[in-house]
Amino acid sequence: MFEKLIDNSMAKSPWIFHINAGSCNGCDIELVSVLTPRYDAERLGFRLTGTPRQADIVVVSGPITLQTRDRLVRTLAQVPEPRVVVSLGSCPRSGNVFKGSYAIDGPLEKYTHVDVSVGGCTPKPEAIIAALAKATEILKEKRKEMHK
Amino acid sequence: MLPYLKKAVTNLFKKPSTEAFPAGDPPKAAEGYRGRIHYDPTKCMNCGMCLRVCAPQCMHRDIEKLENGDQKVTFTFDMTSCTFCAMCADFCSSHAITMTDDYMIVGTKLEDFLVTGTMIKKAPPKPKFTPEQIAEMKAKAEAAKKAKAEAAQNG
Amino acid sequence: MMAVNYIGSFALIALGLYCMVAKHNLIKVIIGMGLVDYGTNLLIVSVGFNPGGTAPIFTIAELTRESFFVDPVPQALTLTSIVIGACMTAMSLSLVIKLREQYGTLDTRKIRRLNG
Amino acid sequence: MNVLLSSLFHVLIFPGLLFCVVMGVLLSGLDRIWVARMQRRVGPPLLQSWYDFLKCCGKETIVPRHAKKAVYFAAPVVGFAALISISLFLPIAGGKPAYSGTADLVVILYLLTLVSVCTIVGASASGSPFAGVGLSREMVAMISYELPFVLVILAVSRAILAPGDSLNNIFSLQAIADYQAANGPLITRWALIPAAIAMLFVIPCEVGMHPFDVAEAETEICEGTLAEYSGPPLAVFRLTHMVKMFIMTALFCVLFLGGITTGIAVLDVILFVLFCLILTFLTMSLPHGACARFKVEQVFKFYWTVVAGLAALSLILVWLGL
Amino acid sequence: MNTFLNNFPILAIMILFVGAFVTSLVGRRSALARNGVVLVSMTAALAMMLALVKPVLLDGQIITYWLGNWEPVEGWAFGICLEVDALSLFFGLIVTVAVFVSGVYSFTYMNHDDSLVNYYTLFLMLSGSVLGLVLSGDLFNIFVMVEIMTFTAVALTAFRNTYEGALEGALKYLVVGSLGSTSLLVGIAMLYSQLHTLNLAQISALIPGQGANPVIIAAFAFLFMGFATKAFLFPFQPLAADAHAVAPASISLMISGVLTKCGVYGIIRLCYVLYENLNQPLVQYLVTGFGAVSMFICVTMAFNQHNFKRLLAFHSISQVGYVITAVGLGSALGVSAGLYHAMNHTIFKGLLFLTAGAVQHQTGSLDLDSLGGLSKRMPRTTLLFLIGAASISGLPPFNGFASKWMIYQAAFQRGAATGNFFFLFVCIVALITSVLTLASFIKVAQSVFFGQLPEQYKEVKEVPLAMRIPMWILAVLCIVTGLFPTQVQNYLLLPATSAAFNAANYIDQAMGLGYAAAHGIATGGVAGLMVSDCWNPTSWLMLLFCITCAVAIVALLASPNDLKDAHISSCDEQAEVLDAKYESFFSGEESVYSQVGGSDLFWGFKHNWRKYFSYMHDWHSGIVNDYTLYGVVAIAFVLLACIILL
Repeated sequence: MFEKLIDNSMAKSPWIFHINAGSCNGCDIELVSVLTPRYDAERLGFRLTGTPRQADIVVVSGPITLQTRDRLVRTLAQVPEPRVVVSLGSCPRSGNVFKGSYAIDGPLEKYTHVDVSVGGCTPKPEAIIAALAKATEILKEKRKEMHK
Repeated sequence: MLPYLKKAVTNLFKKPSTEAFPAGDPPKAAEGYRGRIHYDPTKCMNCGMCLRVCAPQCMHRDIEKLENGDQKVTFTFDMTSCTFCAMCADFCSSHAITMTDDYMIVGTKLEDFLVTGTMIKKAPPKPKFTPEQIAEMKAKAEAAKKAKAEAAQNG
Repeated sequence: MMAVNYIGSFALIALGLYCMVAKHNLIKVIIGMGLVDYGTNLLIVSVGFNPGGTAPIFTIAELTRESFFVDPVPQALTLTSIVIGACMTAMSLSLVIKLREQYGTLDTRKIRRLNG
Repeated sequence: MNVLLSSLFHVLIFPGLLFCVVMGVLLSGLDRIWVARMQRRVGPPLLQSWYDFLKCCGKETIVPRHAKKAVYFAAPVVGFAALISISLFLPIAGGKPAYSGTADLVVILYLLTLVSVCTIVGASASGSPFAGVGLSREMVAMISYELPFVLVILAVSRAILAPGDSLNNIFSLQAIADYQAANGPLITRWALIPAAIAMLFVIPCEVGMHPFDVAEAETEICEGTLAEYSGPPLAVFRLTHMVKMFIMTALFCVLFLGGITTGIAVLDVILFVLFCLILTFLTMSLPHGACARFKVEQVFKFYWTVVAGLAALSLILVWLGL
Repeated sequence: MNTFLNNFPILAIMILFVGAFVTSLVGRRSALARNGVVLVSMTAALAMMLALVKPVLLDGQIITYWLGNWEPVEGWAFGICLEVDALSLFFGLIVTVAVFVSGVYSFTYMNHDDSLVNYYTLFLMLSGSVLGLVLSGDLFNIFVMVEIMTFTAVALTAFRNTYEGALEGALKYLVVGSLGSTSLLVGIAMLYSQLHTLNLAQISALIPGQGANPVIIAAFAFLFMGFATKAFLFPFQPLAADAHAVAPASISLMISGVLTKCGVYGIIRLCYVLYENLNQPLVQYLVTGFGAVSMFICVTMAFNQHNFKRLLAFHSISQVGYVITAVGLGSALGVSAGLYHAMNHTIFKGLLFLTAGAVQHQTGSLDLDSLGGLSKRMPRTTLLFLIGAASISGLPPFNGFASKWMIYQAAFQRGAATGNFFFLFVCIVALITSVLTLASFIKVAQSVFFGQLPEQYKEVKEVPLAMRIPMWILAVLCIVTGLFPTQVQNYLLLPATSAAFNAANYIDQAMGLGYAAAHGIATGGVAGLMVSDCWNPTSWLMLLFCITCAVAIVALLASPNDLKDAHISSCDEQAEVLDAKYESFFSGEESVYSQVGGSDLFWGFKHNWRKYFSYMHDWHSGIVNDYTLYGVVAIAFVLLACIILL
């Protein structure tokens, strides 16, 4: 009977867990700047958590280098069920300028279904906020299917 | 012990400096911001410079031969692979590629990120005469010139 | 005159304690324990001494009003205390023998695996 | 029968579950807003903590391989129950406490210890190395705030003890409430001012608020004690964290601001809530907005020297009969 | 009242000694016979003690039994008497219950060892001598029983002599133990020199007449230090640590649960019945001071131990420190709190030692740094350990809480009544020690039972049922005495405390009526004691009720039924699915074995106190001479203090 209530609150308090799969830290700084006073994602209930166990939205940044590949896969597996994967910037989706290099191992699509992507080599915080907002809707949809 | 106590308390009474983005429309990007690529197929002359100069090879060109020798060229720019360095825009001599200031490159499917444009590259105009005709015309011209020269001498 | 006994016993005890505290050889420590024990035995015996009293061995017939004995109870105590002292020494020596086998030395400064 | 009914009411509604949860959510929401405003940002909506709780309830619970399932699930619930039963001992808004045994303060002290122990045993049962580090830090934090907390309790119970008094129930909250009803809140006795200040410092460390939240430091040790928790157990742990804010501020009000009552029950409760809000701002939001997280041994050194000194000072003053 | 009941005390002691003798005879041939004899003698002694409960505790009678029927002649006691009043029966009960539990435990625990005949002979001798000490009413008889107790305890400590350090621990125990016995003997000799009698009742009648006779006061100092050695108080606590670390678990239970209680019994008998001088402030300071110092030092020492049993040993001394502090307060509530804590201590410390024994029996190691995650393989032992740890650290529903709460109450009350800072300081030290106890037991829980299971203990199995039964007996006792403090107070503690205060009745029973009055001993007594009813069943029900409604809410919110299975997904042991989902989060790394436990816990606390900890580490140097030196210095200090100030 609380299901509808829980679904709404799922969209209202999405917690972000950030995985840096070898990124140049441009996107990482942008993601963290989303929580600063200027852009303040906390208005929408976002909160950066330390463990995948407490994460709803997993934000991946950086081309999946060989070193981070199995760590990425292992961490993604440890996120509890209704979860959404957001790829930040161009690298996860296509490997950006590192495409074809020996050190990276393919787009993020190979490992999980990427729900929302943000283009831009360091996307602007507003773009990230828009993406995260879209991610919360998808989260809500997933939660609905989960208990239907 | 609490160095920023005064700052914290005074901030309490100031207006929060947060943008109202999700509420209002997204603020305009800075002037000259290298955002999403805009491709104007009409200006493009399929010289391929952008392809050569693009580091992440985010462009893809496929050429389709039409019956009258024209080429139907479609360019697809993959925004998720572009680094927005605007090299293509600089090298494009016909300024077909320009960088807009649209930074909202957000999407769920791949198609949201593709900028495509197709142009028909006219085949170069066929010479009106075939090479034999040209040879003929040349021979006629020389004959006429010779005839005029003899007329001038006779005259 | 009685003071000599008491001084003697406390001297013995003090000597024994010095031996237990200062000596680093286990055998000497056990000798110290023995000395302390003899000191206390001497103390208990001398507690029960009444000057001029005879040995408390008598038959009911000889028991008269003015027969004056030495107090027998401390002597009984001393007997048990001597027995206890003896088996204490015996047990500690057996422990020392086993320790010598295990640790290879009798120096207390080396037998200190249980510390901290 | 009405004893059962009234105890049901006490447990479930007024000083018990509902009141505590509502107050906890309110205080936690306000705290996050105040901290945001201090950083000149808008801050989350008021009921954000409630949404967090509901969302966690909706999530899947993954029990890791090294975890001990029984203790993993029991720890949050027992901790939460112990916390709620503390609220039964508190004479909220000057009224009679729902349940007053003889020496409530020691019982409250130990129930608070039980709550922290449940967090620690829960972390230990989840078997993750981060949780191991988290529980060791939580224990050090507990040791550090226990000394001043004890000194404050001794000072307060000595203060209300008139010389000729019967020495039987010394640590009882009822006696404290009566004393304050008779001659004004304890904070007005100047000998107890250092104890009140010490208590103000103890509250954030006990609750685990930002400057002293060495146990659940998200950045350094990945959520510390809650590293392996997800779903409903995590929801209960976060609810315990919220309700603890209310319980500790309520305890301060009961100990030091007891006597201020206006007679009308509803008005008293509102006054009580107002005190709790002010206290939350003073003790938890302000330090959170103003300074960064302490290191573990700094927390310990700070509490055992400065705060314990304050409490001991007031204990000595009270002991000399001032 | 020369009923058969009258000679139960001597019968109980004799049965145990005869049992020892018979086991050594019968034991050679068959193990079953040996175990049978041991079991019979233990249960007989326990039954007799329980039979005595009705007359002595409830009706307040005092049973005296003159050995060899040497009744006192015209007011002068010659014979040796056993005098069982409520106080000694209280301790007698603790002793027999602990003996029974430890005996049953050792049937299965010792099956790895050989030459069990000697073990059981010594074991029965130990229990017989301890029971004799508690029941006897004659001073020299107490000394003899103390000697037997020390010898058997030393022999049993060194029972597993191949074990590393066993002989060393036994030798140190013997050497410093002999120091304590000698001081006891010197005290008795001094007393005898002045009073010419050894009967406790008569001594307590004659002492007030002596007034400030220096020899009597010196005797008090020696006797106090003798009993303090047996209770392993402050300067003697390294002995206990060494002895426990190496002794088998059932013997550690005996040493910590029973031997220390005999030291406590001796001190109570000495201060309350013989000298009745605990109303003088100096003696209160002395006894409470000793208790507080040993309480604090032992808990901090226990804080960074690496051996499970050595940690438990230090804790048992710190809990005995609690008891001595409570007893030293001199108030009725203090003594009853002390007795209550003594009983609780034997129960939960016994339980903890048995769990330590179970861990050693299954994994073979006791090192806190190398164990871990045993809760997966030994779930019931973990539950028992948690019960023991919860009660020793004084968490509400368990028995530690009730007795510790009474100790704080008594200390604070004493402080408030007399108005001096010493008792307040003691109360604060007591509260801080209780937190540190909780800290070190959380350390043990994390490094032994929870956390990750190392490779070599993968196949560890649960302890056989025969070993768990005694543990369950103690666990149930833990919970029962914790839940009903009022009943325990009225039936057990009140008679024992009034017996301690009412020396006159003790004297009259032994020496004939009117003897006490003739020597001007006021008939003290104890009015009804205010008791910690704050934790009676109704509040316990309240907490249970809160738990159920909390669980209901979470279950309701979280999981509609179809989501149930998908919702709580935990990996079952059999299908060791190596899916990373159930690995613990290692920030992405392969989850290697990385147990956070043992000595690297509580870094913040240890870092701040590192100078203190390193000093204390060196203080326990392990050299026999140092320990003897500490003992001698302590005896000298107490002697001087008594003579000058008393």
